[in-house]
Amino acid sequence: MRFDLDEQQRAFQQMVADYLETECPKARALEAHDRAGADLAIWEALMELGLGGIMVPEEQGGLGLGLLDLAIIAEPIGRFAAPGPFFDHALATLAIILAGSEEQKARWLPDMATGKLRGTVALAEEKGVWTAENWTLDGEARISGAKNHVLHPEGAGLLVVGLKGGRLGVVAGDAEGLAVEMLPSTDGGRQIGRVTFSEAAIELLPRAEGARLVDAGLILLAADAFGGASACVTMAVDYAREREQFGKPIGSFQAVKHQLADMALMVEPSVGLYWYAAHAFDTDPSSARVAARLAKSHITEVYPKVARRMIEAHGGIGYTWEYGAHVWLKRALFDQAYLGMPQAHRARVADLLEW
Amino acid sequence: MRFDLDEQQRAFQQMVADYLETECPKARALEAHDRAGADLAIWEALMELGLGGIMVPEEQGGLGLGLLDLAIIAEPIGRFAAPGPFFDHALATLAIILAGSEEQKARWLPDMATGKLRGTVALAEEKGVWTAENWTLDGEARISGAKNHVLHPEGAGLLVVGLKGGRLGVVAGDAEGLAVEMLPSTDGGRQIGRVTFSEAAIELLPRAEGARLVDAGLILLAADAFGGASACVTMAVDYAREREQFGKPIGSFQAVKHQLADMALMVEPSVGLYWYAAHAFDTDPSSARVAARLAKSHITEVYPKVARRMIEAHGGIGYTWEYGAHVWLKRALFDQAYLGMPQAHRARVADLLEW
Amino acid sequence: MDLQFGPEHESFRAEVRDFLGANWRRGTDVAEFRAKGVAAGYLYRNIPKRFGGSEQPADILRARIIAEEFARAKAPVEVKGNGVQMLVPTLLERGEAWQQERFIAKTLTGEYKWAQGYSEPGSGSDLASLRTRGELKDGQWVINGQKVWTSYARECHYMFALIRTEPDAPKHQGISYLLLDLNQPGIDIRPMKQINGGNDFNEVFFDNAVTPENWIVGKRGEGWNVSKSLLKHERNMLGGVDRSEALFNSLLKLARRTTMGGEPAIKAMWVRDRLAALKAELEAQRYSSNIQMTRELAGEGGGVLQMMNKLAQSNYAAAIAEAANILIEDESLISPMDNPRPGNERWVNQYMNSLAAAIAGGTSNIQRNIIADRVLGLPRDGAGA
Amino acid sequence: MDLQFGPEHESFRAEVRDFLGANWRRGTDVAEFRAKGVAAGYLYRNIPKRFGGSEQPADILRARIIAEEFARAKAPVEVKGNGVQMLVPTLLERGEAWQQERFIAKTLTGEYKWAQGYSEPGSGSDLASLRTRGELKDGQWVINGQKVWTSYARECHYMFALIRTEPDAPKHQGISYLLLDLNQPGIDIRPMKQINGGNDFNEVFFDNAVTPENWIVGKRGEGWNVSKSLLKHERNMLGGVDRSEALFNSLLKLARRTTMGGEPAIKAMWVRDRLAALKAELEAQRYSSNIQMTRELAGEGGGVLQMMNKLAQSNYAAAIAEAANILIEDESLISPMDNPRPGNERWVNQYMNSLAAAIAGGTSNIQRNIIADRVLGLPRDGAGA
Repeated sequence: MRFDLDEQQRAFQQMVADYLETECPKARALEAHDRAGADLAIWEALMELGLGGIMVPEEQGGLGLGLLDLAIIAEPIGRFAAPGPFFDHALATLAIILAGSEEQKARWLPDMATGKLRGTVALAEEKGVWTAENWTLDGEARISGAKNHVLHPEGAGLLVVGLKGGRLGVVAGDAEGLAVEMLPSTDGGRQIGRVTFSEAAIELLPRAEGARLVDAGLILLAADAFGGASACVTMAVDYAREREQFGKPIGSFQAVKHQLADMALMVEPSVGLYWYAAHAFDTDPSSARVAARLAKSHITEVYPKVARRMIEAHGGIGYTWEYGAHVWLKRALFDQAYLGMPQAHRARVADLLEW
Repeated sequence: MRFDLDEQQRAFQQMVADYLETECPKARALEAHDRAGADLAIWEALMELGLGGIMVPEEQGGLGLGLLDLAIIAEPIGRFAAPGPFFDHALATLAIILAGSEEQKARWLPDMATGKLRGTVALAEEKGVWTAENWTLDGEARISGAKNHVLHPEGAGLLVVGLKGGRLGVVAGDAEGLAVEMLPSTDGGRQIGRVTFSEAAIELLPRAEGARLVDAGLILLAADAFGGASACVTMAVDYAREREQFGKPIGSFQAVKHQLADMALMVEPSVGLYWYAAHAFDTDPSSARVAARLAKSHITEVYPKVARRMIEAHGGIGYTWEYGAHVWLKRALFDQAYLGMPQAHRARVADLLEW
Repeated sequence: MDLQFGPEHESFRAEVRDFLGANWRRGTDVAEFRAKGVAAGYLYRNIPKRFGGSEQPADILRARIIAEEFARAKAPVEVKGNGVQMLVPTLLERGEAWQQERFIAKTLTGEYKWAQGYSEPGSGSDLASLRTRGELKDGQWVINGQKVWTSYARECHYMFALIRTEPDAPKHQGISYLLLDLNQPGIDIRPMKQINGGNDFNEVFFDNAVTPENWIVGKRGEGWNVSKSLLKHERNMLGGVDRSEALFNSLLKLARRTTMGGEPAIKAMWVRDRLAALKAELEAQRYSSNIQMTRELAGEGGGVLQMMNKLAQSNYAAAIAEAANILIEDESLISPMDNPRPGNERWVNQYMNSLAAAIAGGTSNIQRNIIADRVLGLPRDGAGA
Repeated sequence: MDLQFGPEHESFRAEVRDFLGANWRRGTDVAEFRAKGVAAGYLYRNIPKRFGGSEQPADILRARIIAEEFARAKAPVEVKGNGVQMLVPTLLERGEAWQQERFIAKTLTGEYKWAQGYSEPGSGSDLASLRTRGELKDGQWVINGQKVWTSYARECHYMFALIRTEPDAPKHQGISYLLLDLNQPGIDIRPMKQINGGNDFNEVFFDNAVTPENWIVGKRGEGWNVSKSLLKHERNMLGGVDRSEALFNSLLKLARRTTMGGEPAIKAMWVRDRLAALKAELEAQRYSSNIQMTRELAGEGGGVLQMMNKLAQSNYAAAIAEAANILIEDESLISPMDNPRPGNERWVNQYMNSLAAAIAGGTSNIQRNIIADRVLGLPRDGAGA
């Protein structure tokens, strides 16, 4: 028995972390909040590193690996708060892998693996309605209606749309009858729009894997949140070691030490929650439903708390835009709210466990 | 406008506090946990000080004061965790004052004011059922059924029983058909029994003031809890100033200081909650219903938390029986659970405020 | 306990109402109205007449009645800001006659606006370690260094600042309290954008900025003590329950208005439980504030509770923010910044603002130090972050 | 990631099951069964054969399989207590040959039971300030002073203790690790009653108690270092997730069984929410424990997570206690003490016990110091309470 990443996984994760440390310093993450419009450059570079193909089968030019391999990459992306469509493209790609026909896979996946074709997902409907069981949009060849909170819809080559009964369909990014209204996003690194379909042409994916797609999304958000939350601990600790008051580093004051220790305790032990959920997704899908919700609800609930404390630990400087600490707080709000709040997922856990 | 105790009230409260400081040191409060059976001596002494007659009208030999005057005495009683039937006798007395006929008042109150006649209240039925709206026992001259969590029923001269529709009745302590089963009480200072009535003779009080009686009980428990919680802060602070580790008082370590500051912040600002509720009870009964529940739910929820932290702040010694810190933790559990948990009262507040 | 205002105060209230009815309606000239308010004895009550105040005997109840009635009529009260709230009391207590003459009256009318120059990049909780230096040369102070967190500096004419003028003295004794004109070449003001997109704060850079030798309040090296009284005033300012009450009421409205899972949020048991718990905390703050007022009225001082206000309120704002964040669910994904008419996502802003409350005017840790040292009397350990 | 045991280990599991099937049923003589367990290589695996162990190569997976299978069969494993878990590893590492010969084997069989003599009334978190003194006189140590928190001392034959033998040395260097016989006139053991009514702890008074000169482990003044390895072992002991899991399962049962307002508590949304949140924390603990095991298996050490176990678990026990307290409502009024068959009020006991977890084996504040210093690498400030 081995409950840990293997050498290859660690090396892969480290490679991405090293890359982002250079290419996505705090200033870059902050930039996405300074100007409207998606920062696609980092995503494109990550695609060049081959990260678009992690779960894509080898016959379509991918690595044929599992969600765990993808999630451990989502962690450093969250740690550096890398802006761009990593999450939504990964989910759209996974939708095709899970639910597409062989022909559809062959048609779309090779270009999605390289990033030549960028996808996104359109899932949310009314306030708080995210999950496959509650989708209402429907249609066989054309659909009408709207989806909220679609990530980076502008310029996306295809949109995977969640349909009634947990089915999934694909609408081309340039389809007629598709209209995008961009909204200001709390997390500047993730651009959001409302997408309206008016008799837009849709191509159905044969398998109704919407519920499973949402599970994967929850796990990827949990991984992003774990990376972000642990970055918050690191930032707070680093600042406390540097910043001096009363002639010594504030990190030597016991009250500050204990606050930082409590932050670390909130974050560090939760890594296994997303690992296990991703592993279960790959090997035992039925148990992944609960595990994904435990991971997402726990980690994304911790993340904003830790981000707040991190900013507080910085005092005034943390409250300045230029310092950039807020990037993580806003990403934390995103990770917590996207695909549904912790409360909603815990309610579902209770149902699934037949409490 | 004046939102404070007046000189007379302060002096009265101080007098009781001074008395208890001498007569009810920690060792005495602990004694009640060491041996079964009620410690009536402190209560009797308090009666000799005239505390039985605070709310009793002057024509029946009392002081004719309000619930605020009674509640501010309940505070030091809670602070010193004084064992005995102060709360239950006060409530039984108040029941007669509120709901009794002139004849009944004249018959019972003079002896209740002096403590010659001791009363108690029988309110609880099923788990969590405390409030007047939910009482089910009924009868005009005789009653059958049971009441839980009756305080100090052994030796009580009369029991005020909560009846259907919020009515109240009186059963003599030596009535036929009345059986008492004493149970081990978590709070050794308050002895508890289950009382069963089998066609026991009951004398009804003419006014259905059960709901108002419960309001008063909630306020008195909140006052007791405020006293106890502030005692916990004081005990923790005193210990932290005395106890040395690493060559200095543990109260000079910043982490300990902040923990104590947080405890003080949890407790001190809540005093006005019970003052206001008691004042409203005396002057504007309709607003007292909400205020009593806010006070009881808030303060009795804080009290066990603070008592736990107080024991933790003591380290091992706090966990010993002999040191006696646990007396306050157990009293906190009592104050919190008696007459219903914070959650139940908050739910009622939401209803009353028509949310 | 007597929660009613007495008959004398109730007749005073009627008088205030009459005044407002006669003199205030929307569109009235604010400066003229304020002058009438001073003449009637309602505004600047604790300030001598010769400086433009109404010089009334201290009466907290009247002050509260005035505040209540002016608020009800939506009439303007005293000019807000550091000048009126911090500098003027300091000048009254410590300023020289010519300083009082020159600055107080025009500050009260709002003609002079003042920035506060305390914090520096290296000196937050340890304020006394500040390093901006002032040297006396040819009859004027020459100032070099930097201040941060200076609210509204771009709109201000003057600054009162703590400046290190005695570099060789122990740190608390080397500071002077100087006044200076912000409109001079040696001063550069740069706005600092905040995490919620606002930019009320500024950095102020001093490059051989100057101010006359006698623009000093108190003696050389006494600045720390002079500023201490200000800090006390500032803490008073933060004492009211209005902010907490407004937050609670907004949250209650949100819960009534929004739905969760298709049902009104207010009908969910846990929402009701949370709201009632927050209501209890609000009432505790209100009563504490009333107790403080009563005790100040009785000359006893606000005491223990006063030192807890700031922390209680910033904790409260955070608790409200967290509850709202749960209620708005995915509406928090939409930013209220650059959005002229935000919906529920305005709560994202409150979520950020509630952090500012915990940081501004001394962090929560400083507040805990104060409670531990001054309220609980715990042994001091030299310092704390 | 591979959460299955490999085929080699699965066949080992089958072997253990066969052994248990053949050798254990209720009523089997425990000592005889243990002897067979040692002979089969299942018990005392890391202890040399000459002292009564089975001297197996370290294999955490086998150890876990053995633990799982013995637990499933409800078969006895190693003797519990300070002797086996704390003294024996110390003697193996630091003891002289004659000490190992004399004490280890009989400790393993349970014939010798050991008390731990560390804490003193004045020395809790600052253990090294202990003052119980030992003087060498006529070839034996003469000991005077007092120990507290000595678990099960009344049932023990011997004690290993930290004793100040070099009063003039710096505090950490003046302590020796002595063994002593508890059955002597100079020793007085008094039970300490706990707040939940139990009395597993004792005070031990030394009034010219004696022990031979060579009943010392390590050299004079080395006792602090000798004991350090013990503390490490103790922390390991506290690492498993069994306790948290048992607590969660009991809480879940309680929620299923009890009613609130006439409805099953488990049907209330907030109860479900709380349970699911606690379930997530439990799983986080479980996976952390699995990660630690995997890393120890790989020779990497338990690392960061290991140092957080204790605090995570005591926080968890407190959270469970608080949830249960809400569920049982007024049943908490009834004491479980002296009550042979307590109902829901048994949770009052857990409420108390959860406090003990936060206090015992180093308070939560000590755990926070450890995390801050060793995990986060924050600058040390000399000491901490």
